[in-house]
Amino acid sequence: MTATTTTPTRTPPPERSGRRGAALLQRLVVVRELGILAALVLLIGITLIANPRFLSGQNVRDLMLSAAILVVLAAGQTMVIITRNVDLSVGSVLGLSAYATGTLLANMPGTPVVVAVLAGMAVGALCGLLNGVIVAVAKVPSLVVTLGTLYAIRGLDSLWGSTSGRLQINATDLPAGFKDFGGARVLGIPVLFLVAIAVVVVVGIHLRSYRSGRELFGIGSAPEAARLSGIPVGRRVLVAFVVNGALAGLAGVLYAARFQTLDTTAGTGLELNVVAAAVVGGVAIAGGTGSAWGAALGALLLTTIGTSLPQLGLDPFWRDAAVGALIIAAIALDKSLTDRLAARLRGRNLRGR
Amino acid sequence: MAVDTSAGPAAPARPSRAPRTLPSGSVITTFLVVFLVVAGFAVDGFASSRNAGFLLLDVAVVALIALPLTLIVVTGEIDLSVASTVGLSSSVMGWLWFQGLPLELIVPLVLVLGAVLGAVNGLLVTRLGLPSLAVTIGTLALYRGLAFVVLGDQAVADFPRSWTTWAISSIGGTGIPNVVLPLLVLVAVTAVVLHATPIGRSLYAMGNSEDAARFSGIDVGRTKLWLFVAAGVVSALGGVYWTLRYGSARADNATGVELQVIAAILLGGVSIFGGSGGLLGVMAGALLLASVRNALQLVNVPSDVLNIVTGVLLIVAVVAPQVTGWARGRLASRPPG
Amino acid sequence: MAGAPPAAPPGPADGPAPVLALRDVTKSFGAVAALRDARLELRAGSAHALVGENGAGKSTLVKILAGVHGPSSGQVLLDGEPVTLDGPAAARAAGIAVIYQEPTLFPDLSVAENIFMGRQPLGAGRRIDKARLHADCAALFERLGVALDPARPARGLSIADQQMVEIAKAISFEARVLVMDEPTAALSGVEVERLFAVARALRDGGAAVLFISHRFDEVFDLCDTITVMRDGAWVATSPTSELTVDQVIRMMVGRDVAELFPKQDVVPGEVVLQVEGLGSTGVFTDVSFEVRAGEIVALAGLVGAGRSEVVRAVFGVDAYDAGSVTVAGTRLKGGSPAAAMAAGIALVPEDRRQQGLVMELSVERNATLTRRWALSRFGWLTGRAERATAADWTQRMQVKAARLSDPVATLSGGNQQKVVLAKWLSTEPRVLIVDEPTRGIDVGTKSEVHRLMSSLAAEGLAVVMVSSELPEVLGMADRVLVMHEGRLVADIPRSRADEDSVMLAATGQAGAA
Amino acid sequence: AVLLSAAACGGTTRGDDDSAGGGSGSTAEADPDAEIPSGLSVAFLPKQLNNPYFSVADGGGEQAVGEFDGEYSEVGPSEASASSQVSYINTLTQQGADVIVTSANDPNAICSALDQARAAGASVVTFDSDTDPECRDVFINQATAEGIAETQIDEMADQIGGTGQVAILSATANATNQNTWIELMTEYAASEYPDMEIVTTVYGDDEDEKSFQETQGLLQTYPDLAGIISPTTVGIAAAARYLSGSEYKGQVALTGLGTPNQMREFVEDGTVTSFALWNPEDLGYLAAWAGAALAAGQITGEEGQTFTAGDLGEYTVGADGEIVLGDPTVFNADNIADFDF
Ligand SMILES: Nc1ncnc2c1ncn2[C@@H]1O[C@H](COP(=O)(O)OP(=O)(O)OP(=O)(O)O)[C@@H](O)[C@H]1O
Ligand SMILES: Nc1ncnc2c1ncn2[C@@H]1O[C@H](COP(=O)(O)OP(=O)(O)OP(=O)(O)O)[C@@H](O)[C@H]1O
Ligand SMILES: [Mg+2]
Ligand SMILES: [Mg+2]
Repeated sequence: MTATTTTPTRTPPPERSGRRGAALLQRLVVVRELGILAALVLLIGITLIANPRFLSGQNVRDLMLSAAILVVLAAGQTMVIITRNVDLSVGSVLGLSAYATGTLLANMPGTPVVVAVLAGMAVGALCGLLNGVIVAVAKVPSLVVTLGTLYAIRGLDSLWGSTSGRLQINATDLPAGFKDFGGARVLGIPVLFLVAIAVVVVVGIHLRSYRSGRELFGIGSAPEAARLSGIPVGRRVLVAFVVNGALAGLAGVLYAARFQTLDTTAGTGLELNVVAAAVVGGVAIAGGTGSAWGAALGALLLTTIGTSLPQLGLDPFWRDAAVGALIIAAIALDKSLTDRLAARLRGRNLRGR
Repeated sequence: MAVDTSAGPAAPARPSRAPRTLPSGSVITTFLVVFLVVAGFAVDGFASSRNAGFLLLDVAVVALIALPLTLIVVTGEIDLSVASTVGLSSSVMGWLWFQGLPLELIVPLVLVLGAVLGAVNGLLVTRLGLPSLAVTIGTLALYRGLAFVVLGDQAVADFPRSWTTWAISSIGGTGIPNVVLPLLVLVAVTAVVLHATPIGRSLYAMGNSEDAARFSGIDVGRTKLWLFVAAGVVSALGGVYWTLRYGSARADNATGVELQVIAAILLGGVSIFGGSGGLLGVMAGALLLASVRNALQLVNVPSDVLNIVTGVLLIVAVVAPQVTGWARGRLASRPPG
Repeated sequence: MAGAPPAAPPGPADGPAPVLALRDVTKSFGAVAALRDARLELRAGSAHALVGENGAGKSTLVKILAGVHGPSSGQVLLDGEPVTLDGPAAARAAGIAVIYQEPTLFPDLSVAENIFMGRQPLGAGRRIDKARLHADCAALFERLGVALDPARPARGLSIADQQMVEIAKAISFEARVLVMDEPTAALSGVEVERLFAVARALRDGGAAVLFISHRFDEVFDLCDTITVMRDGAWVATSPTSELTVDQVIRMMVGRDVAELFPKQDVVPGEVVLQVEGLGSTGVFTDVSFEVRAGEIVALAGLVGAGRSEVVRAVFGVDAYDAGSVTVAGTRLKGGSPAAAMAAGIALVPEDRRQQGLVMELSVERNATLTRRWALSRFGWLTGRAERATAADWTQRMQVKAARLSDPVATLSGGNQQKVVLAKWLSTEPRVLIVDEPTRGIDVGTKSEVHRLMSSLAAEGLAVVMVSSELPEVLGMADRVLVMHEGRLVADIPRSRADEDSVMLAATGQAGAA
Repeated sequence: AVLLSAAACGGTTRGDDDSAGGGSGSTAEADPDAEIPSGLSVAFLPKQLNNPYFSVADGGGEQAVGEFDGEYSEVGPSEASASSQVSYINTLTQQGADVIVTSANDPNAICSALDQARAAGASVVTFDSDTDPECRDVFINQATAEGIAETQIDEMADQIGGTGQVAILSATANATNQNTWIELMTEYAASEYPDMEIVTTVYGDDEDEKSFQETQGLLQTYPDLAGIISPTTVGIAAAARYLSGSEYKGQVALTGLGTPNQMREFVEDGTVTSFALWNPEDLGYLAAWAGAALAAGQITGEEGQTFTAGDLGEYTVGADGEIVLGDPTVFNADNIADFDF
């Protein structure tokens, strides 16, 4: 029984060009996001032809404002989805945080904006902690848990509203400083949008270049392998939920700042939009791949569809249908790209031998 | 084959007859029964036949759609577009009725439409290999959008009394709605398919490991495709029933019902990752959700609290087995004596 | 010394205190006692082998060393001090690197990240330095002779490549203790040789090596000490020099094992399986062969030659784009395993965890999955019919399982493999295709599998066997087909098949066809 | 096609006599002098709970119920859907409520449930949004549809000088009363102000964000837009907020139906000149009294019957069981300070 160790005649095959593989991988990442970007540019182009005023200053600002909230939510959701989880409760968390912030500001008009923002984020983080603890400690599927908290947090929100006797918080109830924050611009760009961009950059860099970020990918890619390689799976997932909750809380504050009128239904039904934005942006629902930039682009694309379809003269009734068709087109495109890459990897593998 | 087992170290495995594990869903079913009994005594008006009728009417569509969706979830997929299919079927039904077609023709046409809608989902999932959660988030928006395209802001409401009354009236004077009988038949058929046929076995296999199922000769793609088609047809049937029950065909009918159906399925102990769970639990889950709401409404609990209760119930349903399993594990691993 | 090994505990006869030791470790999963008072001592600068039958508890022991499981009782000693390894991270911090029996990679991450997860080199602002990450990985691969691109994702790697990545990862820790649970099961000679070279270098550098394998040649080649386990309990520990293969086997199994390759001579009958011009772009081209009733045909070749892909295409799990498969004169519909099964083909796939078994389902459901239609009456399938069939077949295959209703995942690797065999043999096929049928199977069972294959062939079954184990190929096959880079390059009859002829063809150096 | 026509001959088609129709109609005699029994249970079932508008209206109802010494309750779904309303109506039926006061999310979908409630002895009053007249006893109309439509068009014409493009920002596409008003507005504008062009109707779904975005879309699509009419409180507030923060403030006129509390800021900052609404508190108040009158037998819902609605005085049942609250109030900078709801 020595045959397996005979004839070590084969010399190690020539090193396969590392450049090419790296380039390929790089290209895939770029292409994924480029595809969405291209769709976005195409949509804007067509809309511009139909309505040249589409890119007027006011309209672009409005677009940014509308997108800001979804972008923040999508960035947070990306972290969670990458770990092979999902957080369906973000719409409810946004509602609760917006209402809490609004109540705080209405009762204490002297509260500085920063404190209001932190308070909103704290409310969100608390909700995220609840989700995260249940998911990570009890080891139960996040879809179920967050479906539960979707109902429960919304119920809490409206219960608060109906017992506090303040069903709606109007612009008049909010202090001027906060309202200014909602309308403020830097170099013509709405501050709310800048906040969203900052969030995306921070989350994006963390996911790409930090050990703890990479570990999130590991967890989503193969949970068992993550456990065996000593990654603190529970803690990482918990933190992802807390951060996502805090970002949903931040989105609640942005919501309050932007609309300045809120009741306890704020953000209802938003969860599917957020998941859709992430998925359109190339974040795989099965975990392990995706980027915050992609998700942000997805959010931007969905928002742009919302505002551009009416300008293309499309009957408003068509809007939902178009959004749905676009989501499907986006994931189909993404799939065909990844398939092509996988096929190429396979072919190379054979040749390399 | 002649194998010398006398000296073999391998103790031949015992057949598993002795300690049978409880059938899945028995916990939730027990819970349901306890709840019904308690509520029957504690809640005024809960245990009347009229209330039972209301309750069953409320749960009918959710239970109906839960049937095919349970099979889909067992295979590890999901269909979020079911409620939108209900809406689109309802719209199309209204539109066709408005065009003067007879209901006897409309109903089969709508069912065919449901099959087509389901097939679209199924083909996208099985042929293109797209994740069903993402696909059906897309068709959730698409089908609902098409429902509005068909009927816009109109409502078609002049359906014949004979049909609409059938949908809400009960068998004889029993208080049990007419719709319960066909529903029970469908439940029985689905239960047999899932639990006592080779098809059911293959559903569990592919839910746990698609690869292993394919390597065992199971045509995973085709099976899933047919399940999505079935979900489409049944949802369309739900659309027809919904339209008749409320006597109103509208594009926004059954908005959000998908979450109720999924809540029932998850409450019933079906794993969202596929491969485990049973129909008994799902039906119990659907009934439990509806009766808790009903009982709490009867004692004037506000709807905010109802939502909280629903959410907590869902979480408890998944966490509880985890906790008891953990506790049992602690007991078992304690050194004997 | 039939089953009565020296009972003396491995004393501290010579050398320093063991780096890592297990003392009277017991581990039970529910009612199953996987380890009973197991003990082990690993010393610096020594390569230690752990052998035992399937289900003897080797992997469980490894997982205790790795901190994955905590012992139910007993102690783990590090440098003579008791320690609690409460997680893989703790074991790693203690200087223990582990290669698990089944590769555990992150398919979406690059190979380099897989290796350095959690230890990626950092640059400015504690950000990961990608360039250095890839350079470090490339250097490591160079050392092991692995030809993989550090930047490619792990998804799509063959089992062998995955195993190599796992090895690279374990090596990269520069650990004091290197534990390898059947690292060579999927590897062929070249890779094994390289692995051993590295392992020896580490050992000579003062590391303690624990090596688990069912291939005794490897054990005797690499290790200086052997520990034998049986039924979760320690049996013996001896220097390799004092043992022979037969002694080891007797201690493992508790009896003598019959001839390893009991090939019966048969006269081949009709052509049952005919494969003509089969091709799949980028994978394999123009593969033609035929198999007669009673014949055992081996498909040999280096890892990655495309053997598995050919048999998968024949069975219809993978689609092909040229050629045809004919069974007993009837052409098969491509891409349909159901059609292949109907025609009488059975395929025991190479990856039992992904392809062979539904890990969460019970042993009985798995064993009868292929027979679900046959066992049902008018489409009605009862658990009782399944239980009876499963009990029958698992008994025939000597599957060691506590209960047939337990998930198959709780079985040891070898016992899982037996369930896969049971699942397919119970379909009573005309053509049996087995892909690495004895991977990870212990000697006793292996000879049973071989005897079974050979007697089934004698009864008229046509067998196609893909195997990377050359002795198995030479011992079992009536004919050896050799593949090289996706092509069939040689067809060698039993009489002319030997190590040289097969290896020459497999490395692409023989023009003979 | 053969199949189609064949089936059409024998099947149940639209226009068959079977179609909905032929309701019960009350036969009982009304006794205008009947006493309102004490302890009447009166349940308010709005379109949606926690909706500020319905909160105010139900508050009026609560006050009325207190005045005639009944038991008030408010129940309802947290999302505005007809099917959840049905479930609440069923619960009320089971509880044996004496009076159900509701605003329908769908004119037909809750009909059969209301029928069952009436069969079980409840009196049914609809307010704000009516059902099919057969399914309820009386409907409290906040104002005649004509009155509402004409007031809004007149206000708009006043502000834009009777010429220019005008868009409508409505609630959901299915909202019954909005659709009726829009139809009447279009007719009225065409006949009275031929230079005023109603260019489109968009739907904000009574969601603040959606309404906000729709406003923004309108201004992009119609650069020459002179004014926006939003016959829904959510819509007008969102539109006003958008306008006040944009370059269109003061350029594009906005009117419609809004609550003084929400609109006060925009009237004061000049974004909005005037808008209209009835007093929702009065609406609920009247509805409760009408319910009590029904339960007491003072009225049965026949045209011409009269009853007294507490402080609001005497009301007469009109055709189809409709009771009109009165003309809407127009709010502007001069009078807005007098209202708080
Ligand atoms: N998670 C688990 N739950 C229950 N039983 C288990 C579990 N893991 C292992 N076992 C049982 O423990 C015993 C030892 O298994 P182990 O995997 O250690 O064997 P092994 O010696 O590695 O065998 P092989 O050579 O086949 O890999 C087996 O009987 C197995 O069924
Ligand atoms: N799913 C896959 N994705 C990408 N590449 C694959 C996949 N499966 C196999 N390959 C590659 O195709 C080549 C042929 O693989 P195959 O498994 O057929 O070889 P083999 O001769 O059976 O060797 P092995 O001993 O590894 O099974 C291998 O190099 C492998 O890496
Ligand atoms: Mg093992
Ligand atoms: Mg192979």
